[in-house]
Amino acid sequence: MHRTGELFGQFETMDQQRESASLGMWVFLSTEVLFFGGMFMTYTLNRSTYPDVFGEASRSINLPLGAVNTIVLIASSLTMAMSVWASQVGKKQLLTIFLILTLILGSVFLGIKGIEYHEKFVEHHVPGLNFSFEPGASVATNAHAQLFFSLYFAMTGLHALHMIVGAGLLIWLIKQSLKGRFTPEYSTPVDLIGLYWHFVDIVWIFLFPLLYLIDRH
Amino acid sequence: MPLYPEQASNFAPNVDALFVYITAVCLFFAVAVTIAVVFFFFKYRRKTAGEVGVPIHGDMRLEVIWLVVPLLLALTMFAGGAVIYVDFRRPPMDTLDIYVVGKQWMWKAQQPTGLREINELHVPVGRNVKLILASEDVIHNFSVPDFRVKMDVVPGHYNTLWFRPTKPGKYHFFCSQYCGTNHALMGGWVTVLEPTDYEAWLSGSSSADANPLVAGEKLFAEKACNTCHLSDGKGRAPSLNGVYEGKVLLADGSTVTADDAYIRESILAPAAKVVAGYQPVMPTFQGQLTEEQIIALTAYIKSLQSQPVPATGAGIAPAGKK
Amino acid sequence: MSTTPAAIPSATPGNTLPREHYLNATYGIRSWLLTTDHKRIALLYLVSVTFFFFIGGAFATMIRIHLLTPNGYLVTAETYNKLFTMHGVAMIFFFLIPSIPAVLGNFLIPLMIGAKDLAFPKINLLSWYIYLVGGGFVLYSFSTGGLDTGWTFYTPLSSVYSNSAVTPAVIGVFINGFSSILTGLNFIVTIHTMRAPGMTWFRLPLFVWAHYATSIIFILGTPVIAITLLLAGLERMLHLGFFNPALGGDPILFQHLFWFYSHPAVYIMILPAMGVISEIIPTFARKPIFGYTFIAGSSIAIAVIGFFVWAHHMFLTGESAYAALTFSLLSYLVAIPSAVKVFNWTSTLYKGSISWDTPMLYALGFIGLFLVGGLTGLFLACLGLDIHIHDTYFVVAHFHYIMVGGAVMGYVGGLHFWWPKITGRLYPEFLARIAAVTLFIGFNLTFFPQFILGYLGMPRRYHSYPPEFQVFNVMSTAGASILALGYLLPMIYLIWSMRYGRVAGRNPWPATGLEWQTDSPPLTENFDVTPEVTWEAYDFVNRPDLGLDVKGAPSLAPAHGDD
Amino acid sequence: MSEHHIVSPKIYIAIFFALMVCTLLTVYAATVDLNQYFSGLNIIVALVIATFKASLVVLFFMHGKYSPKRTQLVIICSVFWLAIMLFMTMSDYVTRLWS
Repeated sequence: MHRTGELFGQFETMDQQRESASLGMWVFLSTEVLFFGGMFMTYTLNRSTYPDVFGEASRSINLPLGAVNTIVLIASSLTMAMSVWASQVGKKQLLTIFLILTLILGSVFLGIKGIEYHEKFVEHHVPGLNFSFEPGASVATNAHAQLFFSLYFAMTGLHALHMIVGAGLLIWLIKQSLKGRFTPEYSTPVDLIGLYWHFVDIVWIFLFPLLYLIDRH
Repeated sequence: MPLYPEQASNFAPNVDALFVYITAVCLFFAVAVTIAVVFFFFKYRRKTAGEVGVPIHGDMRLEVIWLVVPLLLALTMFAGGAVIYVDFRRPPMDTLDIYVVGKQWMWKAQQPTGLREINELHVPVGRNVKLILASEDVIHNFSVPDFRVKMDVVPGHYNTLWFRPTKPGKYHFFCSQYCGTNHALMGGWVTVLEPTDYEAWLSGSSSADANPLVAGEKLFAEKACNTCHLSDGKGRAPSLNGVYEGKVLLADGSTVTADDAYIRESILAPAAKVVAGYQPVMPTFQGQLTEEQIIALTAYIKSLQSQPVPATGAGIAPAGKK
Repeated sequence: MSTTPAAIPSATPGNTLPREHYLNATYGIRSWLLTTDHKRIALLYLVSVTFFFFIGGAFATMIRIHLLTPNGYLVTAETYNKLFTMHGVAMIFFFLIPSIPAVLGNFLIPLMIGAKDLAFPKINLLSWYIYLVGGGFVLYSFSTGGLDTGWTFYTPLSSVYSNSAVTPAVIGVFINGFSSILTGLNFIVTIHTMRAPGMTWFRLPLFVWAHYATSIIFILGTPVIAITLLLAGLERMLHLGFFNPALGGDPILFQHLFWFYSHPAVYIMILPAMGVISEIIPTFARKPIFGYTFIAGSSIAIAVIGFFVWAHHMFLTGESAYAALTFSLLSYLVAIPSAVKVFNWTSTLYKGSISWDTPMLYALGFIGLFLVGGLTGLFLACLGLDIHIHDTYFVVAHFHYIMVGGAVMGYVGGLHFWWPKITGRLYPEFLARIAAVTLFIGFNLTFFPQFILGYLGMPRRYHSYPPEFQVFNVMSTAGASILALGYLLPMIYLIWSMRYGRVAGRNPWPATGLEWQTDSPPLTENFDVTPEVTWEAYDFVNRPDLGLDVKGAPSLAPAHGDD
Repeated sequence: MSEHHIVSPKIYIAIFFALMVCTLLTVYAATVDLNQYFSGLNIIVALVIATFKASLVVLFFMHGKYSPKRTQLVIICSVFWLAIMLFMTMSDYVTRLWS
C-alpha cells in the first residue's frame, strides 16, 4: 500500500479522498448484501417447501456451539468498534490491543466453526460425502435434509471465507498499527476494515436464527 | 412463402389477431419516427460549417403526451395478452387428459385408455385436450406452433397445457426449451383426427398390458398401497374411492382438490398435506416410482372415481365432488 | 449516402499531435500492464473485448453457415450446441457487458466530469485483471471440451446432466462478475465525489447519467448471478443440492435468480449505448438535447424498473399466473422510458443543423434498430403472444436487435465519435460511412427474417430444422456475411488511422463536453488545470470558444430549463 | 464519514449488551412453541430480533446514524433490492396455489 496519510494523485483534497473511500466501501457492502441475498432466497424457498425436514435437520446441529459463536462474533464487533474509536482519538497502543483482540475472537469463531464442521463430518451430514441423515429416515427426508445441509455449508462456508479474508486484513492492520501508522487524521483503513468486519457480523446475526433455531421447542 | 403458421386450435385465431393488433400499433410508431428522422435529416441538413441549431430545450406538454399515450396503448396490449393467457392457464373441466413425459430426447405420451405413443400424439378434433406434462430429467418444453401453445416440462412437478384442435391434420410439435445434445430432434407430430377416426385409432391399437389402469392396479397391490387405503374407509389411510377431483379436508383445516398434482404430491411427499382424521404414517415413494408408474397409479386412482364412497370416508369434504 | 460538404467542421484542426500525452508519457510493456491511468486501462479493455468479439463472431459465423441447410452438415449436434453456447457466453459476458462501460466509460467518465482519474485507479486495473482471469477460465472451458448448456446455464442440465466443461466456464463467469462489480463501484463513487467545480448533477453529460444507471445494475445485480452460478457450480462439483429436483429442489428457482441479474443485464448493454447516442445526436445536430431531465431520468427509471420484470422470461415455466400477470404489466412499464428517449432524440433533430458524419449515421442506425428491437419487446411481454413465440427465433431476433443493433451500433458509433480523442487522429470518413451503411443493411438482412421464422414456430437452439424454414435461414446467413464484412472494415481502417489518420485537434466536431476541452490525446492527468464548469450541458449558443457562427443562428429566447 | 464522527465507547458497550440480551432472547424464543398462537410466529420473532440486532450494528458500530445521506441511501438501496428479490420471487411461489 501507500504511505500513511498520503493524498493520491486523482484526488484534490484529503476530505474527498476519505469520502470516496468510505462510499466505496459501503457500495461494496451493498453488493455483498445481494451476494448473500441469493443464498437467503434459496434458503427461503427450500425451507418454506420443506419446513418439517428443515426443522429436524436444524435440531441436529449444535446449538450451544452456535450460540457461543454468536456471542464471540458480536464481542469481536465490539472490539473492532473500539479500535475505530481508539484510532480516531489517537490512542495508538489501545488500537493495537483492540485489533489483536478482534483477531483472536475472530480466530476463536473460526475454530469453533471447525469443530462444528468436524461433528457434521463424523455424523455423515456433509452432502456429497456419504450423506445419510438419520438411520431409518425415508428417501425423501434424506433428500430434503441434503438441501438443508447444502445450504448450511454454503452459507456458513461463505461466511467463514469472509471471516478468513477479514482476519487477513486485520493482520495487515495490526502490522501497520504497530508501526504507528494510524493517526486521528488518517484512520481510513481502520474505518473501512471495521465496516467490513461489522458486515460479516450482521450476516451471522441472520444465519444464526435461520440455521440453528428452527423449531427448537 | 407463408408468414404465419396454420391456425389449427382454438387459441390460434386469437393469438394471431392480437399479433396483428400489436404489429399495427408498433408499425405506426416505427413508421412515424422513421419518417420524422429521415425528414429532419434532409430538411435540417447543415448548410454552412459554422451553423448551429435552434436551441430548443424541451417541451413539457410533449413529454407528457409521449409518456401517457404509449402507456395507454401498452396497457391495451397487456390486457389482450392477459385474457388469452388466463384462458390458457385455466383448462376447462371437460378435458381429454393425456399424459406426456419428456426425457432426453424423446416424448412419451399416454392416452386415457393407456395407449402409448412415442414422439406422436393423436387427438380428436373439437375436444378440449389437456396434456399433463412431466419430465424425467431436465427441463423440456412441449410446443405446437400451429396450435400457438407451448409449456415448459419441468422435473419435479406437473405442468398442464390445453388446447382444442379445430382442424384435422398433422402438425409439428417441438421441444422448445434447450435440453442437451439432441434437443433439435426431440419433436414429432400431433395428428388431429375426426372423433370417429380417433376412436377407431384407439381401439385399433390399444393393448391391455399397456393400460395404465391395469398397471396401476398391479402397482397398487405391489407397493402395498391396498393394505392401508382400504376401499371401505376402515384402513389406516383414507379410502380413495371417489376422491379424484373431489375436495379433500386436510388436518390443518384447509381443503384441496384431489387433482393430479395433489395425488402426485401425496405419493412423493405424503406428510405435506395429511387428510383430516388420519395420522401421517404413509412413507414416501420418492425415488421408488418412475414418472410413468406415478401416472399409472394416478390413472388407477382416477378409475376409483366411480366407486361407491364409503360413509366413513373421512377426509372427503362435505361439499362433495366438483 | 452521397458525399456531403463540410462533413468535418473546421474548428481548430491541428497539424500535429500534442508533444506529450497519455500514450507517449511512458513506454514499455510494463508501463501498460501496471498502468493506473483510466485511459490506458480503457485501451487494454478495448483490445481484450475486441478479442472476445472476434471469438464470439467466429462461433456466430459457423452457426450461420451450419444453418444454411435444414440438416446442416458442417458440425454435429453436440458441436452446434457448443457453438451457440460459447457464442453467447463470449459475447454477453466478455464483450457486450464490458464493451461500452469498460472501454468508453472508463476512458470518458473522468474526462467528462473534469477529474484526473477514477476514484480508485488501482481497483480499475484490478478489474481488468479479474476480467482476464475470468476470460482465461472460460477460454479453458472452450478449449477443453467446450460448453453446451446454453449461456443461461439452466439447471439441472448444467448442474447434473451436461457432460461438457461446465465447471471452468461457471468459475470464469463468476470471477468475471467481480470485474463488473468493481467497475460499477468505481463509476458510482467517481460520479459522486470527483466532479469538477461547477459540474452539477444536471450539467452532467447524459453519457454519465447512463453509466450511473448502469452501475446501479452492476452493483446490485451482478452479485446475484455470481452467487447463483456459484451454487449451481457447487451442485455440480460437490453434489450439494440447491436446485436439483432429484433432491426436491426447484430448478425454476435458479431461473428466478438467474434472470434477476440477467434481465437487468440487458440494460447494462443498452443503457450505455443510449448514453453514447445522447452525446452524438446533440453534437451533430448542434443543439441542446430535447428533454435533458427526461432522458436522464429515464435512464435511472430503466435501471430501477428493470429489476422488477425478470420473470417475463419464465411465463411458461409453470410460474403462478398471478405472478405472470404482474411481471407482464411491469414489463410494459419499463418500455415507456425507452420510448421517451426515442421521442426526445427524434425531437432533438428538429430545427437542428445536422451533419451526416459517421457517428451520426450510427446514431440514426441505432434509433432505427433499437426501435425494432424495443417494439418487438412489446410482443414478447404480451402474455398471450409469448405462449406462441417464447423460445423461438422471434426471441433471438428481438434480442439481437437490442444487443447488436442497439448496443454494438452504439459502441461502434461511440468509438468513431471519440476516436479523435482516444488517438488524436481522425478515421477515414468515406470508408467509415460505407461501413456504417453496410452494417445497417447486413444487420437487417440477418435478423429480420428471424422474426418471421420465429412466428412460423422455429424453436431456438436447433442444429437441424424442418425444411419449410430454410428460405429465411438462407436469407439470414446471406445477411450475416455482409454483417461480417461490415465489422472487419472499421477494424482495419481504425487501426490504419492510428498512424496515418488526419490529426484531429482538441475538438474536431466541435462538441460541448469537457472531454473536448483538453488535448487529443489527453495528458495523463487529463487537464492542465482542474476545469471549472460554467455552462449547461449541450449549450452551443453561449460557447464562443467553439468558434461557431452563433450570430447567424436563428435564436429563440435565452436558454431555459426543459420543464 | 467526512465529519469523522467519534462515538463514545460507552455507547459501544451499551450496544454490545443490548446485542447480548437479544441473542439470549432469540435463543429462548426458539425454545417456546409460539406457532401454537399464530402459524409461523417463531420465525417472525426470530427475524424481527435479528433485524433489530442488525440495525443496531449498522447504526452504531458502523456509524450509519452519523453517516452522510448518500451513505444512508446506499444502505437503504441494498435492503430494498434484497426485498425486491425475496418478495417478487416468493410472490410467484405463494400465488401458485391460488386458483
